[in-house]
Amino acid sequence: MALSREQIAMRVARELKDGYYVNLGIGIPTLVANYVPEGMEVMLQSENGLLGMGPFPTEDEIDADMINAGKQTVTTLPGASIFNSADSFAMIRGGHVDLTVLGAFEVDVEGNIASWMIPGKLIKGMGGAMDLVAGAENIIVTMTHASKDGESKLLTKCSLPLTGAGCIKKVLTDLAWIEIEDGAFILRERAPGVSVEEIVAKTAGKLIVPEHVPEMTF
Amino acid sequence: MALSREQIAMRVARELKDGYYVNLGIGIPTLVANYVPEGMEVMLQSENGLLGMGPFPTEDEIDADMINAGKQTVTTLPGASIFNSADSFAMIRGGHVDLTVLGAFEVDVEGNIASWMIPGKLIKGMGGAMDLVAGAENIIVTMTHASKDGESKLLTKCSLPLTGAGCIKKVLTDLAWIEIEDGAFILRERAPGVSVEEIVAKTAGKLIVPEHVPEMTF
Amino acid sequence: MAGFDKVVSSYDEALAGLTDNMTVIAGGFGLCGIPENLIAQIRKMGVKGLTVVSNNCGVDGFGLGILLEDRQVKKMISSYVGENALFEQQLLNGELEVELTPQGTLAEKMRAGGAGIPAFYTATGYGTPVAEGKEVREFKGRKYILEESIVGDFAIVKGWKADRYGNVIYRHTAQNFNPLAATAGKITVVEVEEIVEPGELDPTRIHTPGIYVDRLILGTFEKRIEKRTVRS
Amino acid sequence: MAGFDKVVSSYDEALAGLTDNMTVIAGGFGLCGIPENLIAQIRKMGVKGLTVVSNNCGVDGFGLGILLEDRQVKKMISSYVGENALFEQQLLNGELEVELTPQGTLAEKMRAGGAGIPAFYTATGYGTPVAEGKEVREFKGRKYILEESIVGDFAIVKGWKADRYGNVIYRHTAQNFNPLAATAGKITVVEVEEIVEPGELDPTRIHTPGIYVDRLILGTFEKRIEKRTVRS
Repeated sequence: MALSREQIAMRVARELKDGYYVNLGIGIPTLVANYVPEGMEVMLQSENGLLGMGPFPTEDEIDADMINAGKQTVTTLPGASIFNSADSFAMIRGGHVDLTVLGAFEVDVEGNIASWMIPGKLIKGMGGAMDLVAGAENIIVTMTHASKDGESKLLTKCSLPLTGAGCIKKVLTDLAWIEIEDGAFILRERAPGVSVEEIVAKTAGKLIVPEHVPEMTF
Repeated sequence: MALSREQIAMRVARELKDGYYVNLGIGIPTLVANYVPEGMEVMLQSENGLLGMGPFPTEDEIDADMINAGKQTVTTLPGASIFNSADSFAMIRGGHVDLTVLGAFEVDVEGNIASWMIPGKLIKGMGGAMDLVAGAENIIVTMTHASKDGESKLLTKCSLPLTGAGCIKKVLTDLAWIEIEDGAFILRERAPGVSVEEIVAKTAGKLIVPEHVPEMTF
Repeated sequence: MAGFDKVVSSYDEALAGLTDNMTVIAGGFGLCGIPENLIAQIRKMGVKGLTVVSNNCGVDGFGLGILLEDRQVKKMISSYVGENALFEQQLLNGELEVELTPQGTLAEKMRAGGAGIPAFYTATGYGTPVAEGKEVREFKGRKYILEESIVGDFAIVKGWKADRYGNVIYRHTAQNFNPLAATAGKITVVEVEEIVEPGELDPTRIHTPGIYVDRLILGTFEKRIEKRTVRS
Repeated sequence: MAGFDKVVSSYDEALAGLTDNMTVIAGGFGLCGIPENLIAQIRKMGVKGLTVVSNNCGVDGFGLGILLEDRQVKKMISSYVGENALFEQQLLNGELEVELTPQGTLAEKMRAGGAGIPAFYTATGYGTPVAEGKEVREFKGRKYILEESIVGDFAIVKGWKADRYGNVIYRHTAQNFNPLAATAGKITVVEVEEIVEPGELDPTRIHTPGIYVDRLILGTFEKRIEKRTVRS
């Protein structure tokens, strides 16, 4: 069965390491914060200028001047720091964030990613996503494997305007954990109960299937 | 008679305006702070990261962590701000300082200035001087008109390695107030009792002498 | 000490000199830390043909969004259209020129504008539509694009506290683009919640030194919250 | 929370991994805000062939000056030789390679190194020996030169207070180059006068967020004054 939003977050959380500074994109990536393993600490960076983001506030704590990059009201944890947008992106562009998790419309076998516009139809803008994918060494893209119409989002070549070129190496979809190497997707893990055949069928770009593809367990 | 150090500072101080942010170089320029006209306020920028520099401290106030760009112990005035070196030079390079006063070895009719090294003999380094002359619109150079051997320091072309090219428009020497325009020095004022002839004799670069050259009064 | 007293007493005075076709750089991220009264004053003045540099363009009916309603904006330089329907509609219709700029590049362009740096290289946007028409250059085996700085005729900024000399501090994440915008305006106007005496703010914690501030005004703020999220 | 605890307990540990021929970026201006114990540790370690990036090179017998005595420095990248006789002598003799760099350019090179900006344009140094071999380019009618960023194998930094997570604040003008150096080291080591618990430092006044700091050590400091000036 396809992974739930929560399972996607749980699987991403297994990539965390103690002491990681992490930037979590809007949507599913945000949920990763709920699944940080016991005994491990990570610190969340929000690109609007906050390192050490805490949980949402209580009603009493709500403060219009304290938001995250998704414009949600948040809190800070002890040891947090707050800075301007240039300093925030200096941190990101300079490669100081250990892990970035973000969503996408499409990725391809060259590690390209498209996530910010569908010409003639939807223009969200790139926000900080172009900086994040250009600055981070370690990026996980989370997205559904295929559109509602069954169109694969893992392509030979992205069809939409790019967010970044050749920067993605790890993709977690609702069906599979995939790595990108030497111009191909490599199927590393599959969602519980999802067959290799289904993943192959729903992957448009070249997919390498190792002999053994373990099933994720939760 | 040639101007004293104090008179040079006094003359420069006449160029101040109320509300000016001013950077004063090491040496004579520093003395300008002592002659700010009554009822006028200027704020001193020190390029090591201080805006709103105050006088030297009393013995009790001395603090190793509070110095100016000349490495002298100083104090701050109410309304001061302290920042890092990149922010300090952002302020300077970005043209936010209203007036810069600094010394030099030589200037020439093209507005070039040399102030940081004498090849094979003396290397002080440029410190912040190259940034200051490149960033400021309004610069006053203070220096002696000629060396002890009588060699002019106002030249057709600087002989020493430059600090900045085409950036100087105002020079105050111990003999004269000179402006630089269209490839020539223009004699605007002379020191009390100093003749136009003496100034002409000690100026190597092309010097335009207006019909009337007022004597400075103190 | 009149020379350093940046305080003006009316919003008319605060934006005096702002005319049609000027470039205005605005601080704020989403609706957080936006100079809401200065924006309202721009609407009231009715100036047209503006180029507005701001990460977002407010929302429908609040913040910079109100300038779209009256078609006062010719061009937006922003990173995010997001959920602003009028912004997206005017953009898709071609009524509004938009230069979409990555958020970090936008922040750095403002900083560079204030810092006398005309251009810098960044890997951000390389290989994307953002790179179109821009120089590509390799440093140490990696490709970068050249981005030019931004300077505004006016910068409009929302601070928390300031002293009369224009030294400003920002509150929490309402800082965002504000100190950068402040450096990049030919005329920088700051509105704040509180004005204190010089010396009351700790010199080492001033975010915007007064040298960048031309006019300072005391305002009252709605501080609308865009996404009110709470934990149970 | 071991992952964010940056505190080490000895200077040996603080600079472990520093070897011959590495590049070290040092904070400080003159003798103000210099990482004096980390410098002393480098002398003790006896590493050679260093490239040292620092505005000054201390004075004879104190600060970075002590590394010149033992010929540990192959190259200095600095803006000011000043009154350091040994520095000037080794430079004039050709024993020491020196890349004289304008102070503001040096600061910006460090910031750019930490910020992932490989190069930027500045008017500083145009038409001077500093421009030799560098690209000249015109923007809006003015000439600028291209300057590349600096990254160090190590950055050595002197802070005032820090928490265990490595959030640092600096005292007065001892800030200077320190926060810039801190961003530009592959390994950044900070020595401070006081270590406090996370949460004690106001988040909006932290000069160096802990993300930049790899190792933190508590030191005691002589804080020598270079020019003791007093008013009567």
